[in-house]
Amino acid sequence: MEQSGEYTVSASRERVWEALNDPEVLERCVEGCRSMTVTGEGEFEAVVAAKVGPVKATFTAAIELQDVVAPESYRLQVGVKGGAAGFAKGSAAVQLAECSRDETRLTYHIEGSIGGKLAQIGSRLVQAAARKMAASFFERFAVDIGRSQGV
Amino acid sequence: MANETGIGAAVKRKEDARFITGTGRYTDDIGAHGQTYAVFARSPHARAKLNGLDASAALATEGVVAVFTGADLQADGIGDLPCGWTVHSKDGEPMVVPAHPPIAVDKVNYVGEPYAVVIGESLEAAKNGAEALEADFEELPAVVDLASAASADQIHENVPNNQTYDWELGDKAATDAAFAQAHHVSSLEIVNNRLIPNAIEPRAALGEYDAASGLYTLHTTSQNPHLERLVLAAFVQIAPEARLRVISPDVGGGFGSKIFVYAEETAVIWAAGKLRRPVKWRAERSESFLADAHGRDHVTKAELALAEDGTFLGLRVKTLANMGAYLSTFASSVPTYLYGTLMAGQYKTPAIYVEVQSLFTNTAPVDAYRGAGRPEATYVVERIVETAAREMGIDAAELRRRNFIAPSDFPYETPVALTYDTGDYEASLAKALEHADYAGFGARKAASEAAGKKRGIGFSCYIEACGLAPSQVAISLGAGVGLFEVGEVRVDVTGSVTVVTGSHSHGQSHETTFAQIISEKLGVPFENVTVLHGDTGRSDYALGTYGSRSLAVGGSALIKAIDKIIAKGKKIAAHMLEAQEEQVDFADGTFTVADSNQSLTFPEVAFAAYVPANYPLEELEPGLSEKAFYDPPNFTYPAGAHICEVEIDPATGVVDITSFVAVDDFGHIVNPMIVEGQVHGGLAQGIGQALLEHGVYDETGQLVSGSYMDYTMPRADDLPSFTVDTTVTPCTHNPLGVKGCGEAGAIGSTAAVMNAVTNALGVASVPMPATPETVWRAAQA
Amino acid sequence: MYQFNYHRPASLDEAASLMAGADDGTYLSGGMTLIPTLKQRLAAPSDVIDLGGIGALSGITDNGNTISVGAMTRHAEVAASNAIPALADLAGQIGDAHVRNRGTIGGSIANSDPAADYPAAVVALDSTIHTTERSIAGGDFFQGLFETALDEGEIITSVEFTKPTSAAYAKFPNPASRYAVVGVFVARCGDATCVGVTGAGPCAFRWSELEAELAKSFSASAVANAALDHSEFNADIHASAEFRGNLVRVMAERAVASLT
Amino acid sequence: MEISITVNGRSEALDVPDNALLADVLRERLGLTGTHVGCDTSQCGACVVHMDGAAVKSCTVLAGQANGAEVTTIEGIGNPDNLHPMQAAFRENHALQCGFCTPGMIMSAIDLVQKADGQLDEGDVRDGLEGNLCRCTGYHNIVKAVLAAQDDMKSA
Repeated sequence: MEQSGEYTVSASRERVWEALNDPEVLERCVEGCRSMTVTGEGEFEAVVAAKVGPVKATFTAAIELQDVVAPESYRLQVGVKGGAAGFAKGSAAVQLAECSRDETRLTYHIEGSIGGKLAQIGSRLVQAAARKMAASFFERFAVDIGRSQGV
Repeated sequence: MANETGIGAAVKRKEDARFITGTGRYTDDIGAHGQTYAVFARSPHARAKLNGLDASAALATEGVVAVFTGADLQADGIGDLPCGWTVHSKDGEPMVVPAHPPIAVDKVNYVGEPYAVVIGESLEAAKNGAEALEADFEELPAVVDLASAASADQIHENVPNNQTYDWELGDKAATDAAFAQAHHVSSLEIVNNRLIPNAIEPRAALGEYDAASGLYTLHTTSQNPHLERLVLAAFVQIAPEARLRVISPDVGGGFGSKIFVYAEETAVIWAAGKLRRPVKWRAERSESFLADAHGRDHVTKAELALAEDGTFLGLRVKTLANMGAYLSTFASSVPTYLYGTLMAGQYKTPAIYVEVQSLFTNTAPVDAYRGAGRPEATYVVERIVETAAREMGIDAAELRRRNFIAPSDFPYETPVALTYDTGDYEASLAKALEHADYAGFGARKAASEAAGKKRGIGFSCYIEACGLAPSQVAISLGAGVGLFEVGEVRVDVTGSVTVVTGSHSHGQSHETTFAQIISEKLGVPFENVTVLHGDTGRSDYALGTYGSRSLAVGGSALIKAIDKIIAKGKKIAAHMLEAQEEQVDFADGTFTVADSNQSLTFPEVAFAAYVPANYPLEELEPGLSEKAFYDPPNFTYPAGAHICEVEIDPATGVVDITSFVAVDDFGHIVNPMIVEGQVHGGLAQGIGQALLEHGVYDETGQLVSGSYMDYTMPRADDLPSFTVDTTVTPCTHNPLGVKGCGEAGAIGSTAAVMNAVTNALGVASVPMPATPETVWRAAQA
Repeated sequence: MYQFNYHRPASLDEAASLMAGADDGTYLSGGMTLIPTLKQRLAAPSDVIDLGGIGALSGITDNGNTISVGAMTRHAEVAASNAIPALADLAGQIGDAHVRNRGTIGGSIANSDPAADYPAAVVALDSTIHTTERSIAGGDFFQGLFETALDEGEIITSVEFTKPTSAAYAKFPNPASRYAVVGVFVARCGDATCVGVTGAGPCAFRWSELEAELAKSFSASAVANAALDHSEFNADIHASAEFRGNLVRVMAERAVASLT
Repeated sequence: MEISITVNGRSEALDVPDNALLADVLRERLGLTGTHVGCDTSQCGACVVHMDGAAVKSCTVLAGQANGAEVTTIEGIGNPDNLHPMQAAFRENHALQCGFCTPGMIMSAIDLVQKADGQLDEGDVRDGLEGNLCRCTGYHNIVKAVLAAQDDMKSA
């Protein structure tokens, strides 16, 4: 499963970069996120209550920032364990480009896969659900950062 | 007077009384006092190291009785699941066999592979326990794509290039020479899709151990309980055979997938002994998808060399066969001796060379599925023959006729190691053409075109080798077991008959057809015959049901036992009637003395055998009970002609089968109603493969067609009514003259459908299954 | 299934208060999606609140210009009704006979499965979703993948459909599951035509470009002129986004053709 | 949870877990093992019974939902001496092989015929049975049996 997207965020690239590395911001932007804990340098653990239709499960996600080129790009590596539901893993390559002093273009490219029961019986929904989750995160992120900038 | 319940009569089935009233007894309907429930923890990963397993939380879960790992089984001396057929590579080396512990020990190799079994007081407790297991998996890249598996990561330490063997059959030099002088060469790349058997009854097992006697009893959904027992005793080493009883009660379909000895029943019977409590397991359908052996999954390149007049000169076939992650019980034989040997088809192709490389991937093991190798072979032969006909502009039926082995050619030795005993292929094709109204096809096609549809017709003239046996041939080719069958006729004191057979019925209707044979041969009323099967505690060692063998081998054993009964009955009757044994005849249930009016009924003789007042005890044992083992001298060779006509909606890619004709030669037929039913079912599976069914793994090795939400089972509205007919050339070497009918439908039909689809679309090939999107794309081109 | 507390309230008020009092409650209508999900242990509600005991939620009422379908009305009942034949036809194509005997319109709509059939009719017909709290226009109801305008605890009580002049539903069923790979509902209401599409996107949507073309000329050939961007359509092993795009067109053509 | 259901004409008062399924209650509590379970996603139809006059998949009905209902299973429609016309037609037409799907298939077929008022043709029967999987028969003889039973049920 692969997917790309692009957002223009009303904030400077430095500000966007900071936010992208701020566990509190990340916690606010992941739908259903119950907690986001720093577990190491560029490493977080998130507990997320995810809901896709009738499917409702609490996942633990290990997040690691890789290939960090501040303040331009990183790769967000995510591994999710969902107990009986299965697992998911993926990475989001995020790039920031300066449009102007207070406008930044964020582009992302996501690759991911799921396994276990979700893959076995829910394959028809995987792509749509992944698209929704990615869009939800970056939309929330764009709004969040806009709000923090007083936009 | 014809016997209305004898051979050849469409007798209604004995089995039905219980099945239509809900009183059948399948494994999951059976319970034992104090039983526990097993749930298997299954790998969510296609390939991973299992670095550790913490069972403490699972063991602390309420209602959990025990957690067993692969190491626990090994520590108890439990052996690996074996593969029972050793195939040798071109270089003479035996196939390379990876270890296959029933429960994974330190690595997992396909999604669904069990890595622990949790036993609970209830199913729910066991499930909770399984969820509480903490397995430390270290994921490794999965090998999924068959075409590149040989150069991918090595899955098993002892298996370089992921190759179990690289096999060949036929004369390479002669085949190359044939191609060198060909007028035309047709070639085709074929993917034979992976199928998931999906018997509607999921596999199940109930293991019990009686500490007082040391006897293990396993109720399970097996097609061949004796084989199950043999493997559990000799290889897995649960207990000696004498202390192990395996019972297959009513079994809800098998189609090959219930031949094999699996991890689950192995763990269940072992755990029952360990815990000294009954242990029950029933697969949920999601587990069946992951952990039943799958079928087919080949990638093949085929080439056919022809002379200018269409005479076949040579056939060259190179196949990659997917074994999945481990060698299942008979996996190695399927793409070799059940496949390569059928490449002559119904034709006098003089030179054939087949190469098969069997490879491991991180997917569920692949083994025999209805037809087992022969559908794959038929698909190759009949697709390439049809392709050649189109390329050379010769009518597809005519090209086949030109190359058929003629009735006068039998016995016919093929270049790929078989000797066909008899057949009349032209007769079947002629009958099929008539049923299909081949002459009217052009007009129907024009009508379809006028309506914006595409119509096509396709043929498949298949042959199969079945009635699996003969033992010596099979053993010389690598089989690790004999392939004979046993039949026992126990005449009761009052003259009713109990038949005990080593064959097992899970839909095939042995209780009816075997009773018909008794009714015919002994004149015993059909309703006074009971057929017992599926219990190692009842019948002698035999090999069970697969490869369309029950009647040809098991029925023949029964005939031999009947002959012994009649011979002994004649002796008894001669004594009672004070005649010479040679003077006694037996027919229609009566012993008569030639040229006299003296006679005895079969029950009278039976009574005398058990109440031996007037009886030659000094020469003859009392009682009337005989058994016989039968091992045939050759395979049987059912063959036939299938013709499929389709209409395609090019806008949506939907393929509608407008007619399907199957004319089969099964030799003599005991019950035509049952034979037709077998053909119908086989056709549905063959059509399912062509149009609907597909076991799909994603690139990480997840099975994404793992439920009925995504694996397209043929449903009533996907299929047409079939036109089914037969021709008869009796098998020359078994006493019933029967050939077997269980797999023919699945063997012949797939190629006919795909030939029709490609014919309609006017393209050389369409990937199988020809799903709407696939067909739509081909129709756009 | 995990353990849960099962409730069968007799009234909507009781249902709402059970939900309010539950840790993590879920309503159960027909159960055709929820129960298999629970069996797979893909959800673990503390409380399952069965709406099946609330008699007032069931049944179809013909109001003249509109019909009201109670939320707990089974698909089979709608399929057997005749006030809006296209709606009955749609209901008769849902799942299989057993699903239709249990599944309900309210449950289907509240679930908003991207491949469910009813949503195509809800967006194409002039419809109103009545709930315990308010009335929601059909066009505003579906908001995304399994997302609707419903608030937590809010219960659909009925769905009101305005009778169209004429309408038709064309469906391409998933060969395995019988969900809609694509379903297109075309409704003519006087001069206006509304086209609802299910199966193709994250939720049902109106194909406004086709509606505009059909306003110019109501004919199957108009479909070819309507723009349709399939790049973000759903994709699975049965149908790529591109094939779904084709099927949306073909089903639309067939629905329109059946009305001309 | 206490439930009372009438199964095959007999009323039963049972204490069952809140998460019990009707199929499990029938099979495990009442010993009616003719109702089979063949899948976990509500597709195969082996578990079909009649509940308040409609064919339903008993593996997808909670016991609580069946509280107060009239349930008929394969064991309740006939016996070997007095078969329901649908049972008889299945036997007569060899519409079963392994027998596992048969109870659900018969229960579905009875509901189908009863609702159709004797008007079913082959296509209707095929469509009407789309919720029942059979792996043995290719459906050919099942369709024949249902059409034959339709006539018998009309005259019965």
